[in-house]
Amino acid sequence: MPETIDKKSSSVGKKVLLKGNEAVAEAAIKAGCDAYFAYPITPQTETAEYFSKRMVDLNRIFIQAESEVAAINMVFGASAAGARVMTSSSSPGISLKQEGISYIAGAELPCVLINVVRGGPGLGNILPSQADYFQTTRGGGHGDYRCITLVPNSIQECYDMTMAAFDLADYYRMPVFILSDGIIGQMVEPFVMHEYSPMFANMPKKDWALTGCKGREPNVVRTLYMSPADGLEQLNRRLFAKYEKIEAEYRDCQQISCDGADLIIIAYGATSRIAKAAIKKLNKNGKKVGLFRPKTVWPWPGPELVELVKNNKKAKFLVIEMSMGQMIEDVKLSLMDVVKKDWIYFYGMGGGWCPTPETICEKVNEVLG
Amino acid sequence: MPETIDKKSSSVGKKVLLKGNEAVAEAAIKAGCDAYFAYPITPQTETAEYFSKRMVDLNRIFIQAESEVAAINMVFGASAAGARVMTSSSSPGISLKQEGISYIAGAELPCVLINVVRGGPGLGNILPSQADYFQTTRGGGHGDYRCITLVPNSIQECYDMTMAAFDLADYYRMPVFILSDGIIGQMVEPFVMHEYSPMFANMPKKDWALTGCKGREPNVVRTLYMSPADGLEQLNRRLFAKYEKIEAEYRDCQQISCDGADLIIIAYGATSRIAKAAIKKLNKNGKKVGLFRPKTVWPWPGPELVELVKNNKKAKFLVIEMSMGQMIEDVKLSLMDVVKKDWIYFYGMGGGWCPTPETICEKVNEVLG
Amino acid sequence: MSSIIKTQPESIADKSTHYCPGCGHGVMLRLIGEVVDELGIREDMILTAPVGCSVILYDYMNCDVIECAHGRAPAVGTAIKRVHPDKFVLVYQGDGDLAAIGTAEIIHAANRGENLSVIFVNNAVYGMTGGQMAPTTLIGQKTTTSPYGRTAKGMGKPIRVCEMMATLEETKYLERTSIHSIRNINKTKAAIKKAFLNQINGIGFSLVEVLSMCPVGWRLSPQEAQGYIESQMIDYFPLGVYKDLEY
Amino acid sequence: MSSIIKTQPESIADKSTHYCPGCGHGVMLRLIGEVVDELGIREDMILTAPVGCSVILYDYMNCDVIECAHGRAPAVGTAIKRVHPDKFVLVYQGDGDLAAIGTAEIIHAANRGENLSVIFVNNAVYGMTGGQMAPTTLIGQKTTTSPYGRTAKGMGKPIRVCEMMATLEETKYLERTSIHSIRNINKTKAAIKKAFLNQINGIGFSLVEVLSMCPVGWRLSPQEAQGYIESQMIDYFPLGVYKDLEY
Amino acid sequence: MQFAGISVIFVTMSKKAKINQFKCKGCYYCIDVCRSGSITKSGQGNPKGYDYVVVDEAKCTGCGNCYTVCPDCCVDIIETEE
Amino acid sequence: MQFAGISVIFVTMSKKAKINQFKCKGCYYCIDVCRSGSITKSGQGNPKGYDYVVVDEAKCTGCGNCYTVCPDCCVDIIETEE
Amino acid sequence: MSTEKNVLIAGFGGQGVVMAGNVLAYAAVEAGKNLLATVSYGAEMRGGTARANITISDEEIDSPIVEVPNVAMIMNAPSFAKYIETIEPGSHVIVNSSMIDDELIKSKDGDLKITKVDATNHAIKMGNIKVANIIMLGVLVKTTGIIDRDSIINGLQRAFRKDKKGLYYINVQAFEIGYSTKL
Amino acid sequence: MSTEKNVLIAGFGGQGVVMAGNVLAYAAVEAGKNLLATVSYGAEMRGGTARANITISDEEIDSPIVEVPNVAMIMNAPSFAKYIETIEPGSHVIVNSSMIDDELIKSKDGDLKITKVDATNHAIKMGNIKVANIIMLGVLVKTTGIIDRDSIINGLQRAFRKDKKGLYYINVQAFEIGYSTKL
Ligand SMILES: Cc1ncc(C[n+]2csc(CCOP(=O)(O)OP(=O)(O)O)c2C)c(N)n1
Ligand SMILES: Cc1ncc(C[n+]2csc(CCOP(=O)(O)OP(=O)(O)O)c2C)c(N)n1
Ligand code: SF4
Ligand code: SF4
Ligand code: SF4
Ligand code: SF4
Ligand code: SF4
Ligand code: SF4
Ligand SMILES: [Mg+2]
Ligand SMILES: [Mg+2]
Repeated sequence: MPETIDKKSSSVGKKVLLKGNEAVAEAAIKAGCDAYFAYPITPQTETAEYFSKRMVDLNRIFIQAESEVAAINMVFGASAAGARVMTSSSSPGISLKQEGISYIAGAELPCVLINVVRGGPGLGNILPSQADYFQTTRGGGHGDYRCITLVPNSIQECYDMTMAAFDLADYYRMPVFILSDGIIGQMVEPFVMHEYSPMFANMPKKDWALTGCKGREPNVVRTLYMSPADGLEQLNRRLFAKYEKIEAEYRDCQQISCDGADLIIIAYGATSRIAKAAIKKLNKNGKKVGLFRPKTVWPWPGPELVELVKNNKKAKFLVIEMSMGQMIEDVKLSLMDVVKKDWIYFYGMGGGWCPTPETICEKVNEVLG
Repeated sequence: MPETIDKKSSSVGKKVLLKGNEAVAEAAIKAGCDAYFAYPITPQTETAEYFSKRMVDLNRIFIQAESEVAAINMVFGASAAGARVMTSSSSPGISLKQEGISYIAGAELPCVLINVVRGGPGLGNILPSQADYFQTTRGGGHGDYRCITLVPNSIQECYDMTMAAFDLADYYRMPVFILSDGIIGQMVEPFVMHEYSPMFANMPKKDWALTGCKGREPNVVRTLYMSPADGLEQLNRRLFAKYEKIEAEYRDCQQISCDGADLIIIAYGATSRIAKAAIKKLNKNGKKVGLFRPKTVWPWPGPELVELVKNNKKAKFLVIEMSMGQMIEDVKLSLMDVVKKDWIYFYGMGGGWCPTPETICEKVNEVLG
Repeated sequence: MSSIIKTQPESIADKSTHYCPGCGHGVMLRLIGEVVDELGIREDMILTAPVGCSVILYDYMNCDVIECAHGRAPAVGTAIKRVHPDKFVLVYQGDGDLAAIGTAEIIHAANRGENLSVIFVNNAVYGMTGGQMAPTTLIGQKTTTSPYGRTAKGMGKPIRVCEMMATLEETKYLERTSIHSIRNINKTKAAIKKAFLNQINGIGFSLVEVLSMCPVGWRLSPQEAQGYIESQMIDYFPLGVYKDLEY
Repeated sequence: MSSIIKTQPESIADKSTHYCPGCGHGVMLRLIGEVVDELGIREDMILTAPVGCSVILYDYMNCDVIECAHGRAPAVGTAIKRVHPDKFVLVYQGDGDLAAIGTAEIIHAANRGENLSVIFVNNAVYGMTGGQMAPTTLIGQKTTTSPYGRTAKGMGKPIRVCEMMATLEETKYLERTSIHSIRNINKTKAAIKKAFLNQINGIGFSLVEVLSMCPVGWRLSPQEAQGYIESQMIDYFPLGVYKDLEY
Repeated sequence: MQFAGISVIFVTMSKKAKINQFKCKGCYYCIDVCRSGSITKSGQGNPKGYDYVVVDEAKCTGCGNCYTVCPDCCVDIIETEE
Repeated sequence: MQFAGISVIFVTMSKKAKINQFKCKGCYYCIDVCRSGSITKSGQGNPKGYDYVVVDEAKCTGCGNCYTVCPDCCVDIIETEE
Repeated sequence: MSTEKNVLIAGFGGQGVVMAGNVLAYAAVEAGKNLLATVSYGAEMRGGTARANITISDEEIDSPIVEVPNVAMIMNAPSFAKYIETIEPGSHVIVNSSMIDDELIKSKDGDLKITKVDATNHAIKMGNIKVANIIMLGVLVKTTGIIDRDSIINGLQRAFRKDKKGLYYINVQAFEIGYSTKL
Repeated sequence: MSTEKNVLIAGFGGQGVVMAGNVLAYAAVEAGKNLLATVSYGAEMRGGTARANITISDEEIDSPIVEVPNVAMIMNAPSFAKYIETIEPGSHVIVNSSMIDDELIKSKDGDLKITKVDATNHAIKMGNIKVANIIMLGVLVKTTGIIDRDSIINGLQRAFRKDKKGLYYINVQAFEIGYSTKL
């Protein structure tokens, strides 16, 4: 359902209609994405299709790669060359990219990755899911590394977060994920398509980029450090110092009517929307139910959650995921010593399957007794 | 350093010398491994080399695949055809196998996988590491699934656990990992090479295997379930029912002088050996330090840890990993409500780098004050 | 007294497929069914299905089927054939599956000389995902990811799989056919049979590349799609035998 | 008055490499250095290093270098060249890297006609990991994973990369050379130069396959290794130009 | 009829196409290949919504072309003793 | 010396190979390609433990063959005014 | 909840299901309403069927899941068979009677307010079979009052831009025919 | 701790470093001792150097990490330069004086008990340059008493099996030469 986006950006500031998969593409383009590489896969393909036209129009780089493995390694190359670069895929394709992501993280290169999560494991189905949470937040690839992970729950956020993702990637020199799903990617909502403006006043210069070494020492982009002591260990320490910094600086979440709530639902992405609909119903029926919605899942907004408990000691928690239970580990880890385990309930489901406001209401009523 | 293993198994019962990477191969062969597929990578290559000779001698299947991706998909095919099958690799190669592992888990096929973990992220180095813990225990691939993960800390265990891995894989119809590392894979120790005997009295028949449908309905091996309600959701529920069963049935750990200890080190694999050396020193110096060593990391021996705390309420915990901190999440998750967070200390390190008994002693003294 | 002399092959399930009207996969399904029936191998056969529009072949073929990851059917088929050298293993692939993501797997299965029969359905487009450019998409062809038409510059010319695979020593039989007309359908059937017999007789790796209609992906009517093969595809993808080494 | 008329090329770091005695990568390093010096492109150049014994090329070449994942240098090089069409991008690969794990990436970079120069060091073995069988290992050759010698049955015959790539329309220059003797080293240098000039002149995808000694992987002395190329490898891998389309 | 001691019965066999209207997806390949012009659109939608084809048995020569092109196995060729 | 008004100086230039004994890895490719037989093993280990080669300058013709084959950039060819 | 309309549009791929959804969606934006739409994707499209769900509301739309549409526009028989049972009882349903058997419609019209439109035939008469969707949309808008006429015109303008001016005019005409039910 | 011997063997790839390690390891098994060995692998081997560490003990060997060997056998100059500083002061070190400059040795022998063995030359004299390793091993065993003579013979038997009988005999001879230091 791509609304024609004018080349001269006359749509800027107006409410436009795009699919989530298209909004991320348009945001990327506005944020100065120089190159996009991907391989088709449902329910992500609209992103590639959108880019295939717009990038040609703008004389930027679009390659439909021969595979997801090739695509992520093109991302690696383009990023090393100093370009703003993005790729997108869905679950099985993201699995194939894990080696490449580990390389990009290890080489401290910026890039934006979108996973429009679908049902798994295996081929699964093409319906929405949230079962790639572990893969995204814990590193599905080998080695110690993290990716900043933003989770939109509206088309406006698809657009805004993608722009932010490019800036975060460049600022912290690391891969940034947009964790989308078959609902968010495929739905259409009006949103305001504002112009890009950098989120950091001083974006670091890419003086590490490969541009030919004229007038300077050669730049080397690598992840091999034969000697741990003076190489790999240092790299990992540097990475984790950076990660700690980000955990302090860039957690984000939304809280809705959590004050005085008897039960707080914790949910992200599409699920948080469904939960919100349920909460409205429940509130109407006099039930005090709130929503805690992480907008970043790495870094995880644990301190905010702990703070919330300080102000509301009576609340139970209900974690809702389109998975068999993954984010709930982050919830528990952050609430350790603060809330008892059995105060944290879970409502989840297997691959490619989503809750409805009704089933959530039922679950809430069950928990509240 | 492969000791010639006689074709007629005359070495059985005798103390033999093999590298960890060779012991797993010999155990697999004795356990009736019909087919092995892999791609060379240091520090795992000896396994492939060992198989390349022995499988030819025994007229079984050995293919050096064109890549790790091909290797894991050969595993998928051979397992579906009813064979006992194994592959091995090291970190970057395991990352490339994630899509395939997700398929195998989703199709409920048995297989044995060995990851001889090396330093990461990226190319990292070829020295030992434990930074693929998350990838192995949380599923580096997409979707909700688990792999049984056995962690040997001696060559005897390399041998024994590999045999067990084949039985567990067939019994539960799922992938089983041996989580090794550059130390365990490369070291040589005498061990007793006993004959294979199945660990379950009644191994389930592989009536689901693809053998041609003569005399029966066609068998289909798949992971695609277009409709979640009557397919994928059921698959995931079935998987998780199985996982719960395994968590109850097949946790394993070793505890050394934990009774009355002031501090209990939690470590697995190579690190647990180094820790043990440190503990002996510390004990000699009158420090009460014990070791809790998981032999399975999924299922995680949480209940045993909780039980331990019941008997020893004063102990602090020191988690040691050759990583920036991964297993520690399992420790915390299982000790939630039982031990305070700040009672759990961590000593870890970046890629391809290991602690020594001395540095562990220092760390322990620091914690004990 | 009346008898049915031509009908749906027995090895094919009696159900309506999900294929679009005029889809070449439907024709291929029947041809394979006929050959399987004629050779009587249904019960000795294991089919590896690709990811692509033919992904649910297990719903249509009355035989053991494994649904492979995208592009990996040749690796899966290799392993199955090694485990069961006495069974018949059929590898079915689309052009995205075989010539893009699965390039390495098909080349190496062929190069190892695996005793497999590969049916390669070349419809010049990614059907299942909605009509994106494939490695075999023609120059000038518009797809959802080549909205201005494929250009040689930047996207390259279509890959000719038979010609490329003919350079591999261990390939034994390579033929390109089409199914856009009666004559070509019949030739395709003969080629399929030969590829099957090659495996049965232990001759080795055989691959039949079939130019096939994807009316929906091409945004053409079924008739136009047949015409597109005749007038456009065959020019670039000449039909014929590229290798035939029976010994 | 005395002057140095031949010495280590300027674009090469003045240090001892980690290569084993007699390793062909050493010769290749110098040849590339000479050509880079002669063309004066060191400061305009970006080198993609493979995973293989040449993985630490960044330690030896005085230019911008990226160390790629195993087999993926052509994908990495593609992206870099697209981002910097005015820079010189050199893709350096081994035979395991290019012809095994990276099969798809090299074929598709070539097929897209990326304006790249690829140096393909074919030493018929996986050097870095200790001498395992490569896709180019000769029939009968013993390696650590073909302990009884490679057999065509089950392992296939060695892949001839130039011949295979010649079937791709957008490849512009393909030549196979060797570095086992003075004459062949000189020819190799000329081929490298031509591949470089092709990129500089915008002609397109060029690949030079170089038969190269791996004495350690082959378990031979350096001299025996040279002889092995002369007496064994060239038979199967004929030297010469496989394509040359300058326009 | 007796001929050289063998009894021979002359039977006229006629082959006709029969189309499964429920499976037909209306691609009309069969119409194009029917040299006798026996196949036409029915003008009716089947339960799947396709305007299926019908055979004029009188014209049909039983050549089987429609069977060969049909992607949906809609055609049976039936031989009947006339 | 004057020749057609141009002053010409005859200089005998001689080219010689010089080998960096620290970089030499003892592959001995150079020995094989030296037609004048100027290169021999030194019989000594360099700090890396290799029995490096030495050039007999008297015999060396400066042809550069050793430079061309050496995988370790051990050879300089130096031109000297005699 | 009260103001929320969940519109289902279904039919063959070529029938302009997605375009009709687009027009309705643009119109909703133009009318200042909230909206959330999804269309069928992926394997759901094999065989050529298409579906669009457009939820329109004055209030914030939270849940992207529509299980029970309360307005529907169904353009062919297969879609009718597939979706009719999922529609909330009492809802308005506009059906393309050119493509859907009267018998079939009758067998299902129990609790639904069904309006039959001979849309495809009318579109053919108008000289462009492709405008059947907008004719039906006209009827839908008139019948349900889901959105004002002007907004739809604006929506049409947005859907058919400069390069598609010709299409714009004929579609406005088609809409007016449906809207005025001059059928 | 007291009984634990950490033996380092180092040299060129072709010098039989790994084989010497094997023999020592087998001998330790035959002697009923505990043992843990690692050899160099991967990129460490480029350039052709090799290393083996064999820890032998009467007690259980826990840590697989050897940072400070307390016995060493060094077969060439590069290895000498690389490893000599890592050896525990006071340890026995057997060096191959055929391949290592006397000057070099002298410059480092401060705290170490260095035994020079003209091993390669002796091996050449014996007609097989490859037995230099076992000659040195003989010296090592004699000097350190790390293991009994018979166990070494058994170890040699295990390392050189039936198919390598000829090698077995010459290696036993080489060991005896070293052991009796008839050099
Ligand atoms: C790893 C992975 N990448 C991408 C996809 C998405 N996908 C499914 S089918 C397909 C292409 C199908 O094209 P082709 O092989 O030509 O088959 P066709 O549908 O045309 O018959 C793709 C890209 C996937 N399922 N898995
Ligand atoms: C994904 C992955 N698989 C395997 C390896 C291990 N590996 C490193 S180099 C190499 C092969 C090198 O052979 P080749 O490309 O021929 O280069 P050579 O060393 O012979 O020059 C392999 C398999 C790796 N680093 N990454
Ligand atoms: S999209 Fe193309 S290949 Fe797929 S079913 Fe439809 S016509 Fe066939
Ligand atoms: S192993 Fe072979 S390729 Fe590698 S450095 Fe040594 S000789 Fe060269
Ligand atoms: S059998 Fe032949 S004549 Fe009869 S309908 Fe079919 S194509 Fe026409
Ligand atoms: S070919 Fe088959 S599906 Fe197509 S119109 Fe004829 S009968 Fe129907
Ligand atoms: S070729 Fe070079 S490395 Fe080899 S022996 Fe001669 S100087 Fe030494
Ligand atoms: S320059 Fe020529 S003559 Fe002189 S040493 Fe080298 S090869 Fe021999
Ligand atoms: Mg296709
Ligand atoms: Mg090689």
